Amino acid sequence: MRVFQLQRWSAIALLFFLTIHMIVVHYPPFHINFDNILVRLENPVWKVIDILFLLSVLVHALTGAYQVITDVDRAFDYRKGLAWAAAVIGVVAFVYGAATIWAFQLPV
Amino acid sequence: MTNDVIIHDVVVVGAGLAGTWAAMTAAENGVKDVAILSKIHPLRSHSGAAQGGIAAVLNNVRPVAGTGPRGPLEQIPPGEDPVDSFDLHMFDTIKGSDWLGDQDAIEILVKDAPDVVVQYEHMGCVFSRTPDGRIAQRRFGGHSAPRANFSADRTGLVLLHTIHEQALYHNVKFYSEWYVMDLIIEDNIARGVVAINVLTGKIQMIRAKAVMFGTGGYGQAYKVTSNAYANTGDGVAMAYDAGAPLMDMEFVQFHPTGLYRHGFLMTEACRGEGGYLINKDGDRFMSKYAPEKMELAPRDLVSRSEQTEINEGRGVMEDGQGLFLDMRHLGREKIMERLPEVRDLAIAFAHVDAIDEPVPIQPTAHYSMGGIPTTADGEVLANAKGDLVTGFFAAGEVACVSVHGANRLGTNSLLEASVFGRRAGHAIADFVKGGAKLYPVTSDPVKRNHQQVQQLFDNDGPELVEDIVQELKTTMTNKAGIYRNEEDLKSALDTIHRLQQRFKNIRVMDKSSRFNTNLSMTLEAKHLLTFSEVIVQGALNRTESRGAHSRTDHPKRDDESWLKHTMAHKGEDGRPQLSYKDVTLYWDRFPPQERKY
Amino acid sequence: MYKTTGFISFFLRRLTGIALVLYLFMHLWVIGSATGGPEVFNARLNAVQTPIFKLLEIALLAAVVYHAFDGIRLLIVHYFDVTDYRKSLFYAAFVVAAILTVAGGIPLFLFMLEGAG
Amino acid sequence: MSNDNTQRTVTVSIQRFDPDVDKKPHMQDYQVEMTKGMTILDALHEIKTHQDGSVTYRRSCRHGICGSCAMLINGRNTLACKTPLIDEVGHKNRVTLGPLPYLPIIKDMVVDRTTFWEQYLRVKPWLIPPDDIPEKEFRMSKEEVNALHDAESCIMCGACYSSCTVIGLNKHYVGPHALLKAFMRVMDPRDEAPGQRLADLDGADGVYRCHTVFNCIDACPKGLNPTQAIETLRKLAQKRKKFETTRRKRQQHLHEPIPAK
Ligand SMILES: Cc1cc2nc3c(=O)[nH]c(=O)nc-3n(C[C@H](O)[C@H](O)[C@H](O)COP(=O)(O)OP(=O)(O)OC[C@H]3O[C@@H](n4cnc5c(N)ncnc54)[C@H](O)[C@@H]3O)c2cc1C
Ligand code: HEM
Ligand code: SF4
Ligand code: F3S
Ligand code: FES
Repeated sequence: MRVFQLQRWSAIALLFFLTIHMIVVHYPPFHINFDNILVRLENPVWKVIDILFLLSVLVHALTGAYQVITDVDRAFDYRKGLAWAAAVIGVVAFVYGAATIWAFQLPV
Repeated sequence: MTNDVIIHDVVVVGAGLAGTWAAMTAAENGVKDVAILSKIHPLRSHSGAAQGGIAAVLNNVRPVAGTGPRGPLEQIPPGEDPVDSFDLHMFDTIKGSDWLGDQDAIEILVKDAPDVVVQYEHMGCVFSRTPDGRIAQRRFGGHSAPRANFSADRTGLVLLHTIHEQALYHNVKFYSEWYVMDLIIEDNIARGVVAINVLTGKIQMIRAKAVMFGTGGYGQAYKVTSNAYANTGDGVAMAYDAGAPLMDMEFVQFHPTGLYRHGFLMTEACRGEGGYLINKDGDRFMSKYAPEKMELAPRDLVSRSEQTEINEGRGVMEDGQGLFLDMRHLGREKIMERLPEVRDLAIAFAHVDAIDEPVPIQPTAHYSMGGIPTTADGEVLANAKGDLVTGFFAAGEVACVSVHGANRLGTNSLLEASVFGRRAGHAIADFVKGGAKLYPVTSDPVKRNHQQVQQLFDNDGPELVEDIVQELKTTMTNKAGIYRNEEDLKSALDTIHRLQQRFKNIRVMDKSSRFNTNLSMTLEAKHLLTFSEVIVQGALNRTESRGAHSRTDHPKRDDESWLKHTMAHKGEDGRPQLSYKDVTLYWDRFPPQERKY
Repeated sequence: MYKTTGFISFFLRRLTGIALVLYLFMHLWVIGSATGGPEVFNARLNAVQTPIFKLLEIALLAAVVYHAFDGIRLLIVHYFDVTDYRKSLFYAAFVVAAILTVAGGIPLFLFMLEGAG
Repeated sequence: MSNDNTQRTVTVSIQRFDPDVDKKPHMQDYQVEMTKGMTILDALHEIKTHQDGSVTYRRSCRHGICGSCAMLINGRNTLACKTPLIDEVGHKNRVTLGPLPYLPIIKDMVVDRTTFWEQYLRVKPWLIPPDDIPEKEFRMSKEEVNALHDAESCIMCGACYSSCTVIGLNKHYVGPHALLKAFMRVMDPRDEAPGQRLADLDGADGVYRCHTVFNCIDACPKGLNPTQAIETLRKLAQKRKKFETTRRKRQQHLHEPIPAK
């Protein structure tokens, strides 16, 4: 398993998810507020899609950042540490993001 | 000055095919400590510029039956009769050499050839192929069967890279960009060399049990040349200065197809693949000079024919000094597959695409038949009697075994560098393992060379090195070129003597120690002046025409008096002293004949 | 510095990539407020719905589409052997990105005016 | 085609630097009488031999085959000996020369290529042949030979290496020249260990450090395509095992004639 592969595959996944995301969330006249989003996220399929989107964007972003940093000669020698740091950040951000998506629920 | 001394078992000067083969073979055969010094990075060696091919009797292809000697080629189906043989290759080489080649050495060259080529292949060299996957072969001038094994038109490059990789694999130590400036021979025993580490400018002595030279040719003595800037004959000059003899130096090959005005080679493969030579009137003029072989006659003959056409006013281009090499009829596909580099060269330098237009060419100084005389095992001869210089070896273009005699056939020199480089490697391994000693150096060569450099720096005279070199080159081209005569040669000798005097008043512009190429160019100029004198002296004495040496005042070959090698020693007065050595002939098999193509 | 179309595309891709990462984390933080309930979320979201942010959003769009199409170009090169078309592909990616930025930017811009008015 | 007949004086602006004397590089102008067919290398030779012997550069073959004279000409890496002066001077009558970028300067246009050669060595450029060596040549098809065409024409001039943005950032990266060589060995049906080679290149400083900047293609004076080689290696690296098996199968027929089509 290679950072490179992760980045390419996540890029392909992003192509799909990001297009959807841009259209349904950011494209006017959609107005972003809690209720509007809730309408969509009530559907568990959308929840799954958003979680996968979150996952791929995090993988892509963090591998990307990792590549940018390890491209520098001096950082290259610390790449193990950097990879772990990226993984930790990724997990935290994923949990945080997943909690966010989870939060869009009708009050019980 | 101990910190100035480096010690190895074997030190090889020159990282072309010859030097690298020797080093690699010695290392492969149990000599642990082999070092190569090269004034340019090994992969920049001039062997890499060779285009056409390397000769060997493999019998992979033959002319299609019934199409005549210049017809298309096809692979020989398994089980069918071979068309080529060792005897044929030998005969072609001997005839090419105008019977001046030593036939025992030629026999070795020819018989080792298939093995060397196959070894290249096993080491990873990428050859062009026949449809059934064997090494493809093409025709070459003076060869009566297709036996040039090739890799498109970059054969030398591929061979050089292959052998360099092998030397790396065998842990040969490379000193890249070390300029060797002196050879240490004391009491007829080679003890090492003195070199400048170009990067730092430091002068150091490298001592070794065996010293080998594979320093290449000396084409830079001529104005229009196919040779690299690096081919300044350092090796021959250093050996000569150190007391070793030089052999057959007057034989300098002019290649018929140098790119007009630039001299870069349009490989003979252009004609081997079927290209024509045409003059101003559009005639294939070779029909006059070599009705049978036409464009594929040997180089000396074709170059002379061209020069005659030019002299008689049938040349092309504005100064009438060129002729055309026409490859249009070969078609795009063949040119792209087999001659891509040549096409690129013509486009880059002459703005001519060989697919659509004929390429302007002219004869160009190309190969040095002469050099340091050696045995077939690369051991350097000390004199015409056949005594050896202990611990001194040479192979490749710097050496004269002699397999090329008065004229080399195309593709025989990559072969020579490989075969005799390899043999020298074996001989060196035996020599070192047979208990060779590391002889002490009694004089102080580092100091001596240091002083020489300091003197050049301090000199600060009015003369520029380049002016001297340019005058030398012009003189050599005009007076010791394709056609020679007594008057011209005498005047050339005068000029060289005058230039040697002027050299004493030169100025080296760059006096720094770091990467001083100005200094190395100056030392090279000195070498040019040294061996050019030997070329001219040898040519002046040889009152006959043989192979590449063509005297208008002595137009016939004269076996009676001149079937012998010229040997030149540096005399007491610093002038070349000539003596002569017999040619080894197999009288029963290849007696001298008239040379007609 | 060695400047070619290859370098320019690389540089822009990097720049947009890093910008997008920064945006991503900001974005996560903003919408992360949803865990605090609708009020917090809407409040924080309103803070980033001012015209300035809307303009930035157009820049974001530009960055995303450029990055995406340049990325697609690399994916194409990776999966199909088309290095010969590297320059045309770069111009194509750039032009498509520009068109999409304008096409997406105009509604966004109008939307912004609307929201402001 | 440019008009070759214009003889005129042109300015050759050269970046000078001798670390023993200078603190940092500076530009120095020379006037050269341009003659017909003059190349950049000819102009440098004229300057070095007649005007200023301390101007330093590497050269040998004069016709683009030895790889010595790669340098930065008007902001592009190429071979000085293959570049006509007239094509570069433009209407400003001026050309700017400097050393290959991203490499330590030894003097003027001469750069320190240590890392370049180390990386070349790292890919084990030699063939690793099978144990079973035939008496004659191994059989290779024309197609197999053609696949190696690019890699085999490489003259190791370093124009690609020193144009690569990634090399500018990170000297751990093995570089396009070495990867092209590695490609040549991996693709060679005679090579015994393509799997191991691919594994060796499968790391962060190997094929994946390339960011497809394409500078290497644009710079290569021989018109070669290292990027394509790198992309191929990347793909093969992912299916090493399968590739290794295919190679084993192919090697069983290395002694036999290529079947006619
Ligand atoms: C353009 C061209 C095309 C050719 N094509 C063919 C062909 O198709 N077929 C064929 O058979 N032959 C061909 N030849 C001839 C053939 O290439 C040469 O004869 C052969 O390569 C010589 O090899 P070498 O090893 O002796 O020397 P080279 O390859 O010239 O190597 C000389 C080495 O010595 C080193 N050296 C020299 N002086 C010093 C010094 N002072 N200190 C340290 N190192 C030094 C150099 O750095 C270099 O490494 C061609 C020649 C030319 C010029
Ligand atoms: C459809 C959407 C996207 C595609 C197709 C895509 C594609 C790519 C590709 C192929 C690379 C690899 C470049 C290389 O190998 O050098 C890359 C790098 C990168 N991407 Fe994306 N990407 C997309 C969206 C994003 C998003 C949304 C972000 C940010 C959150 C992002 C951040 C990065 C970063 C930081 C890099 C590393 C920079 C670099 O190596 O040049 N990408 N992208
Ligand atoms: S790939 Fe091209 S640019 Fe790179 S070293 Fe080889 S010849 Fe030079
Ligand atoms: S320039 Fe460098 S990044 Fe890759 S495509 Fe060429 S090696
Ligand atoms: S001098 Fe050999 S490549 Fe330019």
